[in-house]
Amino acid sequence: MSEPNDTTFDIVILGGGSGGYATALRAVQLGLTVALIEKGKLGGTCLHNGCIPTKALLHAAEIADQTRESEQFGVKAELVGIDMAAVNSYKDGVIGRLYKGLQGMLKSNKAITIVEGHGKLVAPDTVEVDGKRYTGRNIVLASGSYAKSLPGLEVDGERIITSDHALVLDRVPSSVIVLGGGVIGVEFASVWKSFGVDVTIVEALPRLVAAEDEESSKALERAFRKRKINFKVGKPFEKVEKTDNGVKLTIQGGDVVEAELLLVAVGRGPNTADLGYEQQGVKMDRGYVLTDERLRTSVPNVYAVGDIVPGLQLAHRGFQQGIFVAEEIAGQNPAVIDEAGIPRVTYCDPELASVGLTEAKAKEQYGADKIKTYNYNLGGNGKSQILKTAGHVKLVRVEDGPVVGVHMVGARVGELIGEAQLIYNWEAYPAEVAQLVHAHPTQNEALGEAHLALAGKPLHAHA
Amino acid sequence: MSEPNDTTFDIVILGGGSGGYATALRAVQLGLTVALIEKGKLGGTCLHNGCIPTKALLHAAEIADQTRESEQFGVKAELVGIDMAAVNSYKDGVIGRLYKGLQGMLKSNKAITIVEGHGKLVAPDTVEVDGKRYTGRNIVLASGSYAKSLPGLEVDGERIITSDHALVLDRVPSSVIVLGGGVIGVEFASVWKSFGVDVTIVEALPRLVAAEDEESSKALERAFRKRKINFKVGKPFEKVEKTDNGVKLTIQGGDVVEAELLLVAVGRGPNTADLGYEQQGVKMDRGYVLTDERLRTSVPNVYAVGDIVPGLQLAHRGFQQGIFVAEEIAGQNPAVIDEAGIPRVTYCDPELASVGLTEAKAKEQYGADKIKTYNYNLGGNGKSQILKTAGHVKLVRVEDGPVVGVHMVGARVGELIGEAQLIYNWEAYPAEVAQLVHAHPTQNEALGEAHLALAGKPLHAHA
Amino acid sequence: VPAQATATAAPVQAAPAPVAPVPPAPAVDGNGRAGGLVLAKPPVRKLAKDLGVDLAALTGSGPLGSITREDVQRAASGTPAAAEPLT
Ligand SMILES: Cc1cc2nc3c(=O)[nH]c(=O)nc-3n(C[C@H](O)[C@H](O)[C@H](O)COP(=O)(O)OP(=O)(O)OC[C@H]3O[C@@H](n4cnc5c(N)ncnc54)[C@H](O)[C@@H]3O)c2cc1C
Ligand SMILES: Cc1cc2nc3c(=O)[nH]c(=O)nc-3n(C[C@H](O)[C@H](O)[C@H](O)COP(=O)(O)OP(=O)(O)OC[C@H]3O[C@@H](n4cnc5c(N)ncnc54)[C@H](O)[C@@H]3O)c2cc1C
Repeated sequence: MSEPNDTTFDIVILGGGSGGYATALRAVQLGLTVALIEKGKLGGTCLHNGCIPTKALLHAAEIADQTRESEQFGVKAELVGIDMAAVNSYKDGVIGRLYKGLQGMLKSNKAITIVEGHGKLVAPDTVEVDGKRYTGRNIVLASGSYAKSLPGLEVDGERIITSDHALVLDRVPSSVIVLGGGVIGVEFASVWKSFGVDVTIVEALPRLVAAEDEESSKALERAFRKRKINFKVGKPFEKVEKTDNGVKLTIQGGDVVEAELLLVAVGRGPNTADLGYEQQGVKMDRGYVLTDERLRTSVPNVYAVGDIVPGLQLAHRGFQQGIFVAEEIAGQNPAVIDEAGIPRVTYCDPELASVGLTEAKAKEQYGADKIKTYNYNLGGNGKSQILKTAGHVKLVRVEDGPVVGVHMVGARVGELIGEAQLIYNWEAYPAEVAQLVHAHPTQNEALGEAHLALAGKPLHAHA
Repeated sequence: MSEPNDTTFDIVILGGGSGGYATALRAVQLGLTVALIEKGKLGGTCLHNGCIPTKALLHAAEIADQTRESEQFGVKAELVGIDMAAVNSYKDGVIGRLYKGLQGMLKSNKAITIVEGHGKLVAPDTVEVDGKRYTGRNIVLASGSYAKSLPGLEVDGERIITSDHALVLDRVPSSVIVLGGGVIGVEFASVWKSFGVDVTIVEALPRLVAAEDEESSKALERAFRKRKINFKVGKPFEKVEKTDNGVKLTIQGGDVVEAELLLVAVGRGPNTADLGYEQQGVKMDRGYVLTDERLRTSVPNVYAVGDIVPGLQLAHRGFQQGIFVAEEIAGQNPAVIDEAGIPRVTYCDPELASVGLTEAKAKEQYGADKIKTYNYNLGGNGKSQILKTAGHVKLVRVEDGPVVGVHMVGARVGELIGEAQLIYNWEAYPAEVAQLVHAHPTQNEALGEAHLALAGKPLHAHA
Repeated sequence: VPAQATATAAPVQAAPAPVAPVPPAPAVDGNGRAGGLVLAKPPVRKLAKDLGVDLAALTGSGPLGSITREDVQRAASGTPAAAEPLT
C-alpha cells in the first residue's frame, strides 16, 4: 500500500474475481492507483468454485476413462476405483498453487490496495467496507454471480445441490440427476459418468447446450448417448420430492427420474442485491447492471465488468472487460469488444468449442442465401482417429466473405479455439487459412482441412 | 481412368506419398489429368511408416503413462503391462482406416490414373513403368526418402534397426540405444520409456533436437532427465559391436553403452538413386533434387516436391508443395511458400512445437539489438497445471515489429501450433493477439498470455 | 551424428527463376483471394476496422500493392476516426 492514509484512488473495484483483478492489474500498469475490495478469496468464482476446480475434475475423469479403455490401445490396466479424497486434494493442490501466484502478483504491487471485507456502494464514487470509505475517481463494479435455483426447488446442500456443493463432494454418488443441460450441467454429467455414476440430464429446452450451433448439440447428444449419459430434453421439470434415499424429479408430462442427488445447474444470477447499486442510480435489469458497449453504467465514472453485465458468463470475458475498462479509464480509447468474438469452450467429453455466429444466427444476420457452411468430420483427421474421438469442425462463412463462425466437437478441441478466435476476429477468408497447410498429424489440421474444403480445395476431404 | 488408351497426361507424378498425392488431388480440382505412379502403397512413408504409426505408438505411450501416474489425480489403477500385439493392431487399425479413405478419394477420381509399379524417368517428359511409358506435359518428382545409416553401421533389422523395423517390433525390448537425438530419435525414446524400456540417446551435436530453439532443447532435456531417459550429447559414436545379447556402442572418447537394440535415427536420405533424374538433366546435390522457390527443377516442366527437395522433411510440407505445384502448373500463380512458416511439431512427451525463426536465427537476420523475446512459463497456466505438465511458450519478435518465432514445450502443445502458424505467417504484432483474450482455462491461453506480456500488458505473468 | 530434423544437405538452389509476372490488379491474387477482398493481411484489416479506416480507400505500399500497418496508421492519424458511437 503506497498511500496508507489516502483512501482516494483512481479506481475502486468492488469484487476481486476475474473481472475485478484483471481491471486492477491492467490499471496499475497504466500508472493508476487501485483499491480492490474482496469479501472472500481473491480470484473469485473461477479460481475457487468454477473454471479451475471443474477442469481438474474433468481431467481426473479423462484419466479414469483412459484407464478404463486402455486395452483398446494395447495398454493392459485395471481401473480400481475413484478415490474422491485424492481427487479433491489434487484439485485443491492446483487451486492452491494458482491462488498463491495470484496473491503474490496482486499483493506485491504497491499501487494496489487490497481491502478485505464486504463492500457497498454508498455514493456514486464511494464504496464502504466495515465502516471505512474508499473513494474512487472511477468505480468498477465486479461483484460476480451465484448459482441460481428455480421456484419450488430448495437447495439444501445435501441432496439438492449446486455446483458449489458438487465441487467439494466427498464421495462418488451412485446416481445423479442434473437439472440443466447447459455448460455447467453437461460438464458435471461428464465427470460423474466417467467416475461410474448413473447420470440423467433434464433440460427444458429442446437440446443440450442450446446456445451452441445445432450441429454441435446433435454431435454432443450422439456422444452422450454412446457414453450412456441419459438425457431428457424439451420439457421443464414439474416438481422435486425427497425420498428415503435421495430425490425424485417429475418432468412435465409425468416422466419421473430418481437418483441419490440432484444437481441444480439452471444458470447463474448476478450478485448485485443490497450492494447499493440501484440506490446510487445505476440502471439495472432483473439484477444485471446495464452498460453501453464501453462498459459504462448509467452513472458517470461507474463501470461494470464480468458476470453482472448481461452476456456470456465467462472468466476470460471478465479478463477482457477488465483490461478494457482500465485502458478506457486511462484514456487509451481501446477498441470495443465484439462479444461474439469471445471464445466459448465446454470441457465435457467430447469437448465443444465455438467462436462467432452459429449457422442460424449468421443466416438471420446476413440472409440465408449469403451463408455457406462446411462440416469437416473428424473421421478424416488422423490425430482424432488416433485418439479414437468423433466429432467435427464446422465453419460458417459469408459468401465471398470471411469466416463468421467456427464450431467444433471432439476430444481436446477446446485447444483449437485460439486459432479459431484469430480467424473470426481478424475476419480471415477461408483461402487465407487454406494457404497455410497445418501440421500433420494434429487435430488443428482439421481446422486447416475445413478451410481448404471451404476454399474449394479440399485435401483429405470431399468438397 | 477417363482416358484408358491415352498415356499423355497434364501431369505425371512419380511417387504417391504426401507430396505426390496432394499434387494429384489439387491438380484434378483444377481440371488437369494426372497419372500417379506408386510402387508401394498410396500414402507413402507418412501413412505407413512415419507420422501415423509413430503417433499411434506415442498415444499408447501416453495412455501407459497416465495409467501409471493416475493416483496423482485420484484415480486408482494398476498398469499391468504393454501388450505389443494389441498396440500394433490398434496402430494398424488407424492406418487401415485412413488408407481406405485415401484410396477411396484417389481411386474414385476419374481424372487420376493410378499406376502401380516402379517408375523411372526415361525422358524429360516421360516415366516408364514395367515397359509402359507415361508422358506428361509436366512431371512432378515425389519419390520421398528412406532411413539413412552411417558408415560402419550396418542395419540388420534385428539388433540394429531403423524406424521401419521399430514400427513393426513385436515385443517391448528391455533396453534400447537411440542413435540420433533429432525428431524421430526423441519420439521413439519417449515411446519406449513410457513402455518401461531403459533408453539411452546418443547424439553428436551438443543438444537434443538441435534444430529447435536452444531453450526448447534445454526444456526437453530437463523433462527427459526427470523421466529418466538417458542421453549423451556432444560426441559422435565411434563404433558399434554386436554382443551375445545385443549391441555395444562406443562413443568417441571411450564412453560405452550396451543395450538389447540399437535404433539408428540419424536422418533420412532422398530416394533418388537410379531413377533417371540425373540422366535426364535434373540438377542434383548429394542425392537431393535442386529446385528454385517455385519448385521447378533445372529441366523445364519438371518439378519436385517433398522429402527429395532440400529443407524440412515433413508431410504437410509435402502437401503444401504439392498443392503449390498443381496450382503453378494450372497457371494460378500461387504465392511462394515461406519455409520458415511451416509448423514443426515433435510429438514426444513433452511435445515441442515451433514456427518461424529461433532466437539465434532471428538475431542473425535482424541484428541482436532488434530482437525481443518473452518466455511464458506454463507454471502460470491453469490448464497445464491441471495436466501436471511443465514447459513454456517463447515468443521472438522484432522490436516494434511482428512476431517472427514461436517455440513451445509441454504436454499437448503441438495443438497450439495452428494458432502460432497464423500469427507468424500473417505477421501479427503482439498487441494484436493480446487484444483477443484467450479462453480460460486452456493451454492456448498460454499463447495469449505470452502475447499480453510481450505487448507490455501481462495478465497472469510478470512483465 | 547429424541431427535429423531437417535435411539441409544442400542449399536450395536459387536458379533465380523469374518470379512470374503479377498483374497489377489481379481478380484473384496469388493467394486465391477474390477480387472483393482488399489485399492486406488479416490482422491489418482488423487494425483498420478498430481505427475506423476504410481499406478500400487506401493505396497499399507493401509487396504486390498490399496495405501495410503503416498505411493504415497514416490514414488513421490523417483522418481521425470518429469516436465510437455509444449505445
Ligand atoms: C462451476 C463453474 C464452472 C465454470 N467454468 C468456467 C470455465 O471453464 N471457463 C470460463 O471462462 N468460465 C467458467 N465459469 C464462469 C466464471 O467462473 C465466471 O464467468 C467468472 O468467475 C466471472 O468473473 P467475475 O469477476 O464477474 O465474478 P466472480 O468470479 O464471481 O468474482 C466476484 C467476486 O466479488 C466478490 N464480491 C461479491 N460481492 C462482494 C462485496 N459486496 N464485497 C466484496 N466482495 C464481493 C466475490 O467474493 C467474488 O470473489 C464457471 C463458473 C462455474 C460456477
Ligand atoms: C518415423 C517417421 C516419423 C515421421 N513423423 C512425421 C510427423 O509426425 N509429421 C510430419 O509432418 N512428418 C513426419 N515424418 C516425415 C514424413 O513422413 C515425410 O516428410 C513425408 O512422408 C514425405 O512425403 P514424400 O511424398 O516426399 O515422400 P514419401 O512419403 O516417402 O512418398 C514417396 C512415395 O514414392 C514412392 N516411390 C519412390 N520411388 C518410386 C518409384 N521409383 N516408382 C514408384 N514409386 C516410387 C514410395 O513408395 C513412396 O510411397 C516422419 C517420418 C518418419 C520416417
